[in-house]
Amino acid sequence: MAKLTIGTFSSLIGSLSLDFAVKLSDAALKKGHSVDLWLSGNATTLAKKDQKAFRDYSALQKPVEEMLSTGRFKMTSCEACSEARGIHKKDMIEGVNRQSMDWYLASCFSADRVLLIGGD
Amino acid sequence: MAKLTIGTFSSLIGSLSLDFAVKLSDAALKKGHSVDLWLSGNATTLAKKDQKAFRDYSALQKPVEEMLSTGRFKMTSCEACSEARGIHKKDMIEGVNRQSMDWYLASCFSADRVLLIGGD
Amino acid sequence: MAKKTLGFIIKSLPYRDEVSRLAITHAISSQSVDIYLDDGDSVEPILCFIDDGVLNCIKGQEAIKHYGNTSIEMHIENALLVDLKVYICKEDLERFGLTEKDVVLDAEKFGADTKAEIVPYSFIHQKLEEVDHLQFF
Amino acid sequence: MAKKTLGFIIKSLPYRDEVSRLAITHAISSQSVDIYLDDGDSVEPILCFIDDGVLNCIKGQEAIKHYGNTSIEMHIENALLVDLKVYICKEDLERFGLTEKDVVLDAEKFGADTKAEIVPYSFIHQKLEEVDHLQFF
Amino acid sequence: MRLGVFYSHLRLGLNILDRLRADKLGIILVGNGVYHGCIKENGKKSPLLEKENVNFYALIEDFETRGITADKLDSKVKPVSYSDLVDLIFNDYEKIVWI
Amino acid sequence: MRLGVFYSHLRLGLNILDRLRADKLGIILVGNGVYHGCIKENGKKSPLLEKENVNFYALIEDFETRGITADKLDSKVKPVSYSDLVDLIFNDYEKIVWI
Repeated sequence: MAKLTIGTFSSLIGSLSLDFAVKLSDAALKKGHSVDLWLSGNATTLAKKDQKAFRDYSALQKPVEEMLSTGRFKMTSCEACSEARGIHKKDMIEGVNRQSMDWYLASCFSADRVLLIGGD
Repeated sequence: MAKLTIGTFSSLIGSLSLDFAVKLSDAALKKGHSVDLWLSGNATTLAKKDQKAFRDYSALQKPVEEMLSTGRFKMTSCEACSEARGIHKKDMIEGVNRQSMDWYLASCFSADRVLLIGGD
Repeated sequence: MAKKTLGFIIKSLPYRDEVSRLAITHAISSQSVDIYLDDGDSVEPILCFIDDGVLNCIKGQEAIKHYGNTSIEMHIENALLVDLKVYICKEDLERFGLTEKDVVLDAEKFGADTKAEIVPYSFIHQKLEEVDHLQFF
Repeated sequence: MAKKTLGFIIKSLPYRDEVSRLAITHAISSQSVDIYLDDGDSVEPILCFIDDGVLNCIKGQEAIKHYGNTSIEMHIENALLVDLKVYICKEDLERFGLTEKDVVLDAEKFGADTKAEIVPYSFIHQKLEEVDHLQFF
Repeated sequence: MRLGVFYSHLRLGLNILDRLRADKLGIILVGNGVYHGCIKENGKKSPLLEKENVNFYALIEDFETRGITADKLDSKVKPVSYSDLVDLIFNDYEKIVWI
Repeated sequence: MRLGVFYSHLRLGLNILDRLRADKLGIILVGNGVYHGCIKENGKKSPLLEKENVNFYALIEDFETRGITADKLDSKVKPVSYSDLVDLIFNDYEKIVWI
């Protein structure tokens, strides 16, 4: 089984790019692969806990928690990008890591495939 | 003196559109006008308190607090857009209001000029 | 007793940023704006889809099925349900080879009387002139 | 002992979204990636500016003065300071009427030896082929 | 190289795609990129589809979200699911990018 | 109507601008829109500047942020500050939009 590293910059709601990242991760996990999901820039808003699920907005906390429970999914949020947005360690979904950007590069090092979803 | 209502959807960091909204508000206040700033969509991230100021990122909490202190600046954040992002009343900069979208329309009603900054 | 008209002009694609969705939800919120206004005062929004924005109006959007999100189509239906004026630019539909059969024009299934209208750009431009405030999304 | 090369291809305008800035800061973070890797393993980023992305390289950006934000120019200088390879597409510069005088090519004032290079697109495309992983920003 | 490109725009980035060369090139239409697979503008199909020796795909979830059914897709464009994407990523292409 | 348009893109929305008519039309280049005021692509200045009977402005803070100096601006384009924008908004234009 192989490893996919996904990097994302998109914000939680709006572009559906984070929905894409979450759904692609889920599909890869279901096929037995492992996935590292790196959140940088506005994507760090995905790691904020206590998102209220409305029908008009993407609500990704639940699928993220389900994927974390597989043990083959790691989600890591850029520390500086989070702090700049007022999202602190205590605000984050349990099981999501915070690291500096070098973590992403290390994840790329050991990945079989890397997909960086740029833009917002 | 006149009233300017600005609506914004852009996220705190990246596009500088919120920086634009804040700087334009400040310039209008300095000329004696009053300003309503409506935060919807990703712009609700501007109302999150405890933003850490880094040189690499926009850090707008301080100018917002200074403008609030003039008494001629109101900043109001969309309630549902905030909750969907896990930003609750307790997470917000002091003095910033939360309302539903009709507040913005009422603000437009009494505004001399309305500028909606769309996109992200 | 005053009425202010607000033009909501949607030029952006659906499901890219959140702008077309927010345009419609903001327009619909005019239904409850009275609590902030004096008796007899009111706000009337007009929704116009132009340029790439007309692609928001394509029927049969399966956003709920695939992403669990309300579709833009449902928002347009909600706007018709509360009798908002909705205009779709004829020339832009034609540019994309779309006809009235392809787009949301009514919400009859929910009992709405109001229908969206396909109108020439010149009609929409007239609305841009008439409204009190103008906003592009 | 392995080295993985990562291509960071910047096609986006500066100060629009955050993407060009994040591309460069991520590339620079290769300086501290060792803590996660086995001895002797390393990651080598290559930065290429193409298409509208070459506008990130214009000299004299006053982002600090006006918005209190580090400029993209300063990030490029930082990249050169840590000896990253930086390539700027010749054809795209020419398309915008820009010459080597207009763009950031060195960070000599900070003591950097490494210089950015203006190269034809074919050279950049060769790099796209050579790197282990490719990322467009 | 075998390059898989996720393409998410209607208006931006076409010239980037135009310059990309690969031994095997796949273009996977996602997000608002799916319109290229079906919409004719001024009666002409997207210039993207003219690019030769390319395998075109479109993400079912994304075109259906926008009210487009598979029968509207150009015959060159193959509908794929998220599950199919995983196989394309690991089996068909060695490098994958998002534009 | 007297219409002031804030224009923030390099690539998007040009056709929207093209169709706008007003008794008095101002186009204020902000964000990445400022490139239209100075960059010549393939030797040609932006088609935007060909539009007639338009007052063009460019936000000083935004072009300087991008490394552009006022002397590089086309002679049709007037540099303005945030403070100037406030006057344009309240004195020169009765409707203002952002594209």
